[in-house]
Amino acid sequence: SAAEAKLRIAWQTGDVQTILQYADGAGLFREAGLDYSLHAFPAGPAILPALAAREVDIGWFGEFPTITGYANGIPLAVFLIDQSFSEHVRLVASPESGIKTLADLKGKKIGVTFGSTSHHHILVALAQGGLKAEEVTLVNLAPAQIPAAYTAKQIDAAFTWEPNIAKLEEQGGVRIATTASLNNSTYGVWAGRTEYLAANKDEVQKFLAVWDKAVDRLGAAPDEVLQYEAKRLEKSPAEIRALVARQKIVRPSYKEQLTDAYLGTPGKPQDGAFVKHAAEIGAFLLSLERIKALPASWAGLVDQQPLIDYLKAHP
Amino acid sequence: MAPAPLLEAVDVSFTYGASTVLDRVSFTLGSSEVVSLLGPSGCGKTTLLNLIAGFRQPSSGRLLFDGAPITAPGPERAVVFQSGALFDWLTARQNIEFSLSCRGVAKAERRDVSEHVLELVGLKGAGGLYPYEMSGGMRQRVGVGRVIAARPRIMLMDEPFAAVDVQTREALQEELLRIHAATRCTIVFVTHSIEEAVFLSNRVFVLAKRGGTFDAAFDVALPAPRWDGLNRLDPEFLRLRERIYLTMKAGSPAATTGARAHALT
Amino acid sequence: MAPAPLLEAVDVSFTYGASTVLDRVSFTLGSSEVVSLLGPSGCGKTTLLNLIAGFRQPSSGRLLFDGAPITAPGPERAVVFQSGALFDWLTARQNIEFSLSCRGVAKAERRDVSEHVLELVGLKGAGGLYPYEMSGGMRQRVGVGRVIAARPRIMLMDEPFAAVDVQTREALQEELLRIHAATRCTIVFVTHSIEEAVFLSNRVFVLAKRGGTFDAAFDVALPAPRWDGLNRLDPEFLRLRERIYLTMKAGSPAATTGARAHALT
Amino acid sequence: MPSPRSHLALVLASPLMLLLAWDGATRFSLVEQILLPAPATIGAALWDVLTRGYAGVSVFVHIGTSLWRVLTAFLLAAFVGVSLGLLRGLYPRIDAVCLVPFELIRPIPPLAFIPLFILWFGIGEVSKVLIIFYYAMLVVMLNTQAGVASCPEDKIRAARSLGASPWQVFWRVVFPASLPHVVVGLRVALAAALSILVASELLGGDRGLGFVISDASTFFKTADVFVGIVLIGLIGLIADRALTFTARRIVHWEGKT
Amino acid sequence: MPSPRSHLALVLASPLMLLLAWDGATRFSLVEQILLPAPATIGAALWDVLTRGYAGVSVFVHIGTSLWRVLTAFLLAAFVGVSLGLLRGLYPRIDAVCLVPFELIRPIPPLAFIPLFILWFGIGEVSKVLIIFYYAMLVVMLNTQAGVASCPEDKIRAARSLGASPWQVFWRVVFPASLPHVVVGLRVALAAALSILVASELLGGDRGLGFVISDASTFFKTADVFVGIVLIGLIGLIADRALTFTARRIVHWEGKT
Ligand SMILES: Nc1ncnc2c1ncn2[C@@H]1O[C@H](COP(=O)(O)OP(=O)(O)OP(=O)(O)O)[C@@H](O)[C@H]1O
Ligand SMILES: Nc1ncnc2c1ncn2[C@@H]1O[C@H](COP(=O)(O)OP(=O)(O)OP(=O)(O)O)[C@@H](O)[C@H]1O
Ligand SMILES: [Mg+2]
Ligand SMILES: [Mg+2]
Repeated sequence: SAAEAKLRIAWQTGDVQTILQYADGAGLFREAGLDYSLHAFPAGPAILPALAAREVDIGWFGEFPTITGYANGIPLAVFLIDQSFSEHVRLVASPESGIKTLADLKGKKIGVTFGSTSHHHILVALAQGGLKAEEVTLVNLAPAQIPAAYTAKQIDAAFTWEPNIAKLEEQGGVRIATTASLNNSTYGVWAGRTEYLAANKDEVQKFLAVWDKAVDRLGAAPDEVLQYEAKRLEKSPAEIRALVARQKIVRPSYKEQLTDAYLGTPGKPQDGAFVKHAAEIGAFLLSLERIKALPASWAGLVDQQPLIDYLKAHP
Repeated sequence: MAPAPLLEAVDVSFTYGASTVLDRVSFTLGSSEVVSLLGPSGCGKTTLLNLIAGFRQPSSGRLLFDGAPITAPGPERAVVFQSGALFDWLTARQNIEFSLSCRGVAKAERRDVSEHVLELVGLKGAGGLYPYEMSGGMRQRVGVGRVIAARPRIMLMDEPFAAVDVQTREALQEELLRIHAATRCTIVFVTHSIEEAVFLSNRVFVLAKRGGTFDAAFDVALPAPRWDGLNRLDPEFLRLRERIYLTMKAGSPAATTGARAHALT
Repeated sequence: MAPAPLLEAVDVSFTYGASTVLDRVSFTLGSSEVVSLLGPSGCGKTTLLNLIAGFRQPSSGRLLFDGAPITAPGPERAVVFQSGALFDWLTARQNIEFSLSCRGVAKAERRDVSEHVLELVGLKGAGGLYPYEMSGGMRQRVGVGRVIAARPRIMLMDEPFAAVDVQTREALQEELLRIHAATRCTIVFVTHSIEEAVFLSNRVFVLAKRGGTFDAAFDVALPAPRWDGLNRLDPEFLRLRERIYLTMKAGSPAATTGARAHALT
Repeated sequence: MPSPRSHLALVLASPLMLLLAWDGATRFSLVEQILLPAPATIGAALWDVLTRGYAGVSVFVHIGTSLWRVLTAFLLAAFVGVSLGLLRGLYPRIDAVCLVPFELIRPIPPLAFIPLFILWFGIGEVSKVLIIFYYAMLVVMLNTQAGVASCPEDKIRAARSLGASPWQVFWRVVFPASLPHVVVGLRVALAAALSILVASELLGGDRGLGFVISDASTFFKTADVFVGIVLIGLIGLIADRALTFTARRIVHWEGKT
Repeated sequence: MPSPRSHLALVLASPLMLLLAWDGATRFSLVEQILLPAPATIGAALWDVLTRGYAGVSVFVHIGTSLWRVLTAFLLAAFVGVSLGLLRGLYPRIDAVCLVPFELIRPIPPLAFIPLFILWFGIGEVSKVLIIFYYAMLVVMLNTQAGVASCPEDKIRAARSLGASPWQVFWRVVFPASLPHVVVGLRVALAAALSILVASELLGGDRGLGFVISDASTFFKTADVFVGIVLIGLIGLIADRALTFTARRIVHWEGKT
């Protein structure tokens, strides 16, 4: 329509979005003179067609959909790592199942979401427990259905992420493994249409500035920041704080992001941990036949330019 | 010998909303009587049959069959509908066999009966046709055949021969009298043909145009069996026909009381 | 003066699958003629009307209206259906006004016409009833009124008075003749009443039972206007009635050729 | 026929009995609350949602948004579905042309269209209304076409020989004759329109009862899922009763001929 | 009436024309491939899925699994729906009792029931079949009930006065008289059953065409989404034609009275 905003931001209602809710709710974007609009989606995969159809410009994702979208031909690039989770994704087992270690998973029914990071996690976990995939029963369930299936005693354990995994723990589920304990990694990232990122540098820079400021504020006055998301999720600030704490979130600074620990040093994204992680996930997806062929290069999944520009302007 | 009373109507009235269709109609019907109803279009003949059939309840008054009030339709009172009301999904033969198959009569026997009835109503060879493949008069005859096959104690026939040609009509009338002689069932016959009424009935009721009362009743004292004995040009027959014609033309409401008081037994 | 030919049937045949309903029927109909069709039930009268109306096409032969083949129904050929075919969602009045409102006639004028027609068919005061609130005979009269109001060039009437009482029937017959005298429209009239056929028509066609051919045709040479001049007991009238009755009873197939050769003009 | 009074009593008694049975079952711990929250729990959640909104938005905004989508789609579907259905019923050629495309689309799950509709029609109202529209329209069309087939041929013939133009035959005869079928089509379509509200509101956005249900189930808030269910159910019940009530007045002749 | 031959030609021509238009549009870059893959792309994807399966499982397993679920649910729905519909149509008391509960459930989105069905009936076949069943059953029931209402009163009266028991009136008169409506109900329900296959297969599992579609859309494999759509569409088309063909032979009298 005629009145379309210059920056159309997609976000996920099914995930915890503390910074975004604060930046929007407290008017940070507006103060920065950003002409923006927010577009809610139930989950990451739903944002992909919207990006492809140029209905939105940037979006918040777990790294999985960005990898599948990129591999399946959507011209998108990750330009900012919002967070790296170490305990966001967890394997929780019911006490009655008798599962205490990864090796105990043998012969059990485990709920995972096929082709998602949790599927990747469980395969890593099985390998570490010395098990083959055939030795357990993996039950494909959407994250939202996992608490119900667990409650109805349809599964012995489940590997999934917040907020659903917490429902299992609330019911007495026992934590068996996490991203960190498996030495795996998983991220929340901002990705945008490559075409947009190249043509609308101003908007992207304003966005990065606001984001930087909001993340700072979270450290300084957590309750002030968290109140917005608490309201949306209808939880008390304390509950939200507890949730955020369970996720064990690491938010790398913009400077840190342009190192090999994250998006790679300028001009060398292929050496960054993120691209390496993407390549590994890509191989995994290929083995599952969720992507037909690997892209020529995974480096194209990352666009370092916005951060390079930002750091140049804000040394 | 007077036939035993089978149907008794005492001050039967029927109204649709505000309009009175039948107004305190009373009569008695002996078993194995043949009674015809004559009357102007819209005077309530079909409505009266509906009440006797048990499709509707009188708004007031009593209507007794065999001494008990009529509350629902039943196989002892079968109806030939003015509208046909054939089962569109059944062939002529299946329509005729309907009552038999409801009673669980064996297939071979059913077949015998329907074969016979089809011949009787002049539809030999048309047993396999569906209602929509038949002409108006053929449909009507299936409706008649359906009731004949059911062998009810009382047949309620609503203008059953209205859509058939003179020859077929006369043949059907004679068949009906033969069936009546054989089964001694009671027949209430609605028609617009005075000749038909006189030919078939031992009593003829004439309904009045408005108010739905009985205008007059006539005893028919012609020799039986009529189907071969009586010439339709018999002077007594012609005289009665003329009398009824004139009564109806006059539409004299004065006759009403007489009719109500009238009782054959 | 011989009326100009309006309808021409040349060797018209019609079959349903394997069964031949009409077999090489030929006749010519002058404009403003009244012709009656008589014939046993199921002989093909309704089928013939359907062909003239344009509802179906002949399997072979030519059927011309005003010199042109009949390919579709049209307002110049209106039909009174044996089955009624009233519009259930319209009142008696609205049914009668249907053709007028299709032509876009103004409401007030429509109302005048329907008021007049309702009275004509004896349904004054019943204009507001829906078909399911009417008796069988009332419905039939609405069907007649609907066609009268349409003022077609040819009226195709399929047993239009079969379900009404003698008085109403005679009145309707006389009204029909009056309308005919006023409009000079052509009428093809199907009936099972020989008396009615003779009373109304200037020619009577008799169809044969099987094979769907014309059995015989009779010219009716009675004085006009018949609606008040002619006594239904006129000896000429009675003699013709009797002749037709006997012809039909005999069902002589020998007469066929004669009928086919017959032409009034 | 029961009297109107005893009829109403039965109508009201049956849901009450179910409610009591449900309440009893939860009260005497025949089922766990987590499997089936007690009516009181759902009532409390309903009250909470009614007074405080859901996800920071007033419930009336959710209801209004959804109603707007459903009504727009339904009205469009009714109009297009009836028109197409009549045309298909009357003209075999039009029917032949429509047959394969529509019959191919009819069984396709609306959920399958979600990514495609986002691609084609975006994430705004157009997509959301369209996905309800196509589904409801196909139902109305099918029923209307069946209605045409049920129209006695003699009535069409009568109309034509009384001088009705094809257009007049269409609207004055075939349409009223097929109304009994059309009404069923509309009733099925109305409920169907509501029943794909959740799918429709998966097309992006954070407004509407469909969003409430899917969001609540994402966060495993079973009581709130029930709140959404109850609200949609009630809206559907009321709408259906209104439709049926109106239809009965219009199609008064049904079954009486 | 076009001849059967030209009818068939039209039936086949219309999807072919659409296919050509679609192909042309992609060939001349009127739409981007990412929005609408060319027919050839989808054809290749279809071939790939047919020969190599989807997600490591033969496509015939996916099809068979889905068909089994849909057919079981549909047959159950047909039987229960017709029986209940006839009962509701004939007995006002039964209708009154059923009214509110069923009308409350009818508009509820099947997606809303997913968490509840998992809680109540687990993640096995029972859940998946039940969710299709309830939805399809309600459609059949509604149409059947409307069919009863359309049955001319005189026919029921005729049957009763010819000695038919209530049961015989039920099955020999009311049922055949309502068949035209029942058939529409079955057609709508059959497509509806297929159309909630995706929702049904969200109830856990990695088999079935519904799973293929939701999985492909999760991974933005648009061509594979189309493959799922085309397969369900074809199944629906064939099933509907078979149903209609049979029904026309059974309900031969329709519209002719
Ligand atoms: N759809 C059809 N399929 C097969 N045969 C049919 C069909 N319609 C009519 N017929 C046959 O055509 C013949 C003529 O029927 P038609 O209705 O023309 O008779 P009719 O002369 O009008 O009889 P009636 O006086 O009883 O109305 C009948 O024998 C009938 O069985
Ligand atoms: N459902 C109805 N609602 C209102 N009035 C009705 C209804 N059914 C019939 N009537 C009226 O009842 C009266 C009697 O109808 P009925 O069918 O008994 O007449 P009839 O004597 O059989 O006439 P016919 O000889 O024309 O068949 C008519 O005036 C009619 O208008
Ligand atoms: Mg009557
Ligand atoms: Mg006829």
